[in-house]
Amino acid sequence: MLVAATAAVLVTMVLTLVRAVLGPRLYNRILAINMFGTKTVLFVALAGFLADRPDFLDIGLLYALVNFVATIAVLRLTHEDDPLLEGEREAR
Amino acid sequence: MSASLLLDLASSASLLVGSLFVLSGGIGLLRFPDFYTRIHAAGLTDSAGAGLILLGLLLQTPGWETAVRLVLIVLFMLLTGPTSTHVLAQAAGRDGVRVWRAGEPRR
Amino acid sequence: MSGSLYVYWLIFALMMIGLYIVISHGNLVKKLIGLNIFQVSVFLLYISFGKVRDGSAPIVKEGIDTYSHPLPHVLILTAIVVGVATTALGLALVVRIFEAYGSLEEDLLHERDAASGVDGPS
Amino acid sequence: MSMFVLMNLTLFGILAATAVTISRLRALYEATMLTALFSLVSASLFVLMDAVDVAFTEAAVGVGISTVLFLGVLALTRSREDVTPRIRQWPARVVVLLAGGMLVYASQDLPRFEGATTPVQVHPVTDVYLRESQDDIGVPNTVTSVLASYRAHDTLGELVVIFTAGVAVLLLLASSPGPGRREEGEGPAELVLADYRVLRVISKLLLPFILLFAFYVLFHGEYGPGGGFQAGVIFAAGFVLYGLVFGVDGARRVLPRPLAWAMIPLGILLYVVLGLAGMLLGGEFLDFQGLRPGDPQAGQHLGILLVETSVGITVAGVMVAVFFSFASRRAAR
Repeated sequence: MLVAATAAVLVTMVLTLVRAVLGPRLYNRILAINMFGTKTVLFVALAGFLADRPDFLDIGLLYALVNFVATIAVLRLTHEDDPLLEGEREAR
Repeated sequence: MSASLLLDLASSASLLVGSLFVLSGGIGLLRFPDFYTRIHAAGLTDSAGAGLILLGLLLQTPGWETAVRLVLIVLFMLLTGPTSTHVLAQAAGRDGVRVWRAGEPRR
Repeated sequence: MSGSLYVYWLIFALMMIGLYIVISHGNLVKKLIGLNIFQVSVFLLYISFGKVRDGSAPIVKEGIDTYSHPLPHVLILTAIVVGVATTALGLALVVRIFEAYGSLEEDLLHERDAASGVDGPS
Repeated sequence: MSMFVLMNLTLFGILAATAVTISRLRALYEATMLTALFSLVSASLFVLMDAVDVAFTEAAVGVGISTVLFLGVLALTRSREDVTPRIRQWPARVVVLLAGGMLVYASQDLPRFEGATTPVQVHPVTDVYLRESQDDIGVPNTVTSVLASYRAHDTLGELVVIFTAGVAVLLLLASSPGPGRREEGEGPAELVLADYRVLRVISKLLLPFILLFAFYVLFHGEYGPGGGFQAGVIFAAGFVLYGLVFGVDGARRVLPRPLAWAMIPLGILLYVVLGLAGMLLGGEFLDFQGLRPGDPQAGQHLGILLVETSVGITVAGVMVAVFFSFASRRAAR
């Protein structure tokens, strides 16, 4: 069952990546990458159990943390008024 | 029917359902028509899918150290996941991303 | 497949994509992103040398005999942090260049240099 | 094909697709975010290849720090790239194909992947690091013992590089005020995120736990993945999060700038003093056996812990100071 779950997580990673590549535009990509981050947390946890060494879950905790930091950073720093982005908003 | 067998069964079931949630969330993220509907899909995998998979792992942990970490991960995700989707949706709203209505082309 | 090299080829492909971004793009930030990709692929190459079949992470535990080699891990661990410090240096230079020139496109920078009589690098 | 190979291939495929997309995207915010994704996937690959410590570092650095710095620079400069002219693309493609072909040709001489008899694995030093270290030092995480004891000189050198790069960034960004340094308490950056109440509450709630996690990573590095480098970066990431939500001035109230700057040389000084202490107690430079007379193992433990602590102090200082100096600069537009 572990294998099945890992496979599901990997497939979802690919699907999420497709959304991140297709976009369109910033917010869809942020959403996709945020979701990709949680999938890597799951993948690392599952990989630890698959390798019979589940004592490395600290990594999963760290991934969850930095994923949050990155999402907040994107939101915060892309909010600066960028005349070019403004132009794009008009064109949307 | 022993306790360990019961645990194994519960763990497998939880993993299976969690995987289905994760997969459906991935498909939803790909297929839904606009940003706000996709947030729904992402929220689904992040809470239900991840929670169930981690619960499934929790049911087959060998020692308490691993169990504590799993619980911490779940708690952390429960705190940060909704926060980031909430902030994302609000930021998108402020930035003028419009809600999709039936009949419009996908975005 | 005991004698396989496929991992190295995949890593080389990643490296080359990074190199391509560095060479072909004129934007300085994009060049740094490409450099980052190249750097991570080099890290992957080093780590792949340390991996051994059926090995386990080199944290010694009762009942486990085969471990992957710890030395590449040590080298790369420090290299990652050094890498981000040098990337920060590059980014600081980018900020100063933008403040001085108002642009980050390599070609434009050369033009400005030529126009003001400063010798750019060819 | 085993499961390991399949997982490897999938992750490498994701990496390649991401890299190609990055190369094609002209919007640099998006490209930067995909770089964060790239870094997460490569960290997962490190986990698969048993390099848990490296995965720890890569995730913390690549996503937590590097992405934030890139985004900060984009906020200060332009976030859109010009179209790459065709005339630049073709020569680059030729060069890349030639170089790649050469590498693939040369790879025939490389030892096979995962081989147990490769030069790396049969070198005598392998046995020292993996087996003898358990008697000499007694630290289960061999990465930590190699990093902080066997190769402590090397680590000192790396720390000096980080120190130098950090000081150079501070000189570049802090010395000359530039066209627009932000006055305290003013500026466009104070606007948006502080308005989100949920985010504010959650971030304030999380900060102590993140810092606690950093200390845990520092002290647990002997038994699990972690150590000074990772702890320093996590510590910095906590402050980056705080600074992002409450503004640079808010973060400065928690960790004043002189303190962050003082941490940079402090760690290196501690490291060198520790090395000299080893010499005074009758050993070589950075020899920890004599730190606890009569008990070389305890001496090694103490030495490793102090090395990790000093590494953590310098790394955290550099990262926080660098972030502050990027964040307190105002866009020149």
